[in-house]
Amino acid sequence: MKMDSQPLDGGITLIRLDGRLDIEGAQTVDQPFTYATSTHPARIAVDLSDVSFVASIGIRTLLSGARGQASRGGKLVLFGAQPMVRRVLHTAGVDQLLVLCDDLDAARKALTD
Amino acid sequence: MKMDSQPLDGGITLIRLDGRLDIEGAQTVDQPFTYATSTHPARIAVDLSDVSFVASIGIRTLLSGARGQASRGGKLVLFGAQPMVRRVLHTAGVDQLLVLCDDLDAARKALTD
Amino acid sequence: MHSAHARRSLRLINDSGAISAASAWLRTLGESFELGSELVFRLDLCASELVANIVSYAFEDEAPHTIALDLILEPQSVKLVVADDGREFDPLALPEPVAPATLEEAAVGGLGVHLVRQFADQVSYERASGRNQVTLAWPRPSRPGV
Amino acid sequence: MHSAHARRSLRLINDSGAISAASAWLRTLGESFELGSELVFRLDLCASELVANIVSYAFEDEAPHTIALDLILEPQSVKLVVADDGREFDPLALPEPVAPATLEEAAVGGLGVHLVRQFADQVSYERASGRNQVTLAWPRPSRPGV
Ligand SMILES: Nc1ncnc2c1ncn2[C@@H]1O[C@H](COP(=O)(O)OP(=O)(O)O)[C@@H](O)[C@H]1O
Ligand SMILES: Nc1ncnc2c1ncn2[C@@H]1O[C@H](COP(=O)(O)OP(=O)(O)O)[C@@H](O)[C@H]1O
Repeated sequence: MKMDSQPLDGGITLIRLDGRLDIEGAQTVDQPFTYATSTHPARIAVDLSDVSFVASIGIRTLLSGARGQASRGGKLVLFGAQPMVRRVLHTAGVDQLLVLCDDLDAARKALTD
Repeated sequence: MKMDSQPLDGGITLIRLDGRLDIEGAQTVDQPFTYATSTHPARIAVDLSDVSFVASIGIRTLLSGARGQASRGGKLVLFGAQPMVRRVLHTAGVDQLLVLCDDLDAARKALTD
Repeated sequence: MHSAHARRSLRLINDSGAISAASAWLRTLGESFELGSELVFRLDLCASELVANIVSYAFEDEAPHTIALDLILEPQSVKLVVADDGREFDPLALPEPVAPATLEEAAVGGLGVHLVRQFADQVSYERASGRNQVTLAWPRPSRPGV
Repeated sequence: MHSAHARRSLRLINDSGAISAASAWLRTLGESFELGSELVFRLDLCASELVANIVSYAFEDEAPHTIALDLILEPQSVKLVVADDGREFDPLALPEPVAPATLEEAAVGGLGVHLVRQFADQVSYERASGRNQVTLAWPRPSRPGV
């Protein structure tokens, strides 16, 4: 699991996750993801297009980042999930709690609305 | 592990192996490989370029095919091994027993010499 | 190349490495038997959740226990049997999780078993001789998937 | 992203599924810790041979036994420790195999241990408390490999 983060124009932060959000991946990324999402108010778009797998432990990682950001007064949205990952997020009800966008454009819109 | 076999001009048979020659791969391919290499006299070039891993059990598969063919009066050569696979074959002394070629052209030559 | 019938088994001790190992083992088998990426995802997800739960919840003692995984391939079906000798636990008896209304309430748990029930085509549970045995089944993809 | 120090462990029961599982587990860890394809190949090969030998030769009874794998990552080194409680067997004590002169003589065995000794940078063996413990070590690739 890899993660990187970069500022985009419009005050948006792009976080890209790459790999498997399984127990190993969640352990790897938990700390940097929490740091990147929860330390200051921001508008964050999380790119899931290179995430090939997610289990409940990985959902926890995503939700806790979103919760951390919400508590700072900002917003976090997800985009680009592969079909099976999307299905897991849907089955877990994540799409009721977070905005899931198709692509970065949609994520930008959701963040600036 | 996948295997396919096709006739080339010059009376040469090309056998392509694809995957990992580990315990699972060797079990999968043992029967068809023995059949393809050991039932009738032939000149056989085995393409290893898509073999990403080989363990001792896989070497056994390769050697028993070559032995079977030799006992029929034909010949079997290997070609295209990836660097680490080549190193295993070398360490195991396979290059003392079989011709290891870089590519199909060299394999053809070795078979028609 | 593989025959239509096959059975592969793995016995793991209940420590945290078991989760990654079960997953990696199934992905490798899925590839060699060409089960296709969707079914491999489902096997991987269900095994990961079940093994994680066994490691976390099934045992009170610190002694090593065996988790047994059997992948059974038949012409029309793929089955995964996960067994352990921990406390009795029927994943089918667990109530559906209540969908959290807000982010704050979310992730209170209950997601793992829910995912297993949703991503397996059939789930059955048996308790016999002090062992839990969960059997998951899917139709076998008729041709190599992507 | 991963810290320079890490330890991952896996406990397998000695049946034939253990070989593929050990291999798949190491490849997955190799990828997440970005150990590079060459070192992953070496880990995979050595573990496959050692676990296959333990499954084949270490035990006379039919009872289940545990094979322990520990992958230990340090800033400068990668170690793999393989342990079992089977009969005493020191792979370092085995004579080098005699290179077969002809195809007919080939494959009489002795290849597995030879490959382990050649593809590990360092090999050490210890017998303690009724357990075999083989430790393999390599330098840690300084930057992500391919
Ligand atoms: N194998 C098991 N043995 C005993 N209890 C279990 C087992 N698996 C799950 N449980 C119980 O079911 C609950 C729900 O599990 P799960 O859906 O995986 O969510 P979570 O692990 O997040 O709580 C667990 O909290 C635990 O109490
Ligand atoms: N873990 C072990 N316990 C007992 N004997 C072993 C063990 N590993 C290897 N051996 C012995 O060493 C021999 C050489 O092993 P190996 O080099 O793997 O080649 P092969 O398995 O083809 O014989 C084996 O035939 C066996 O007699």
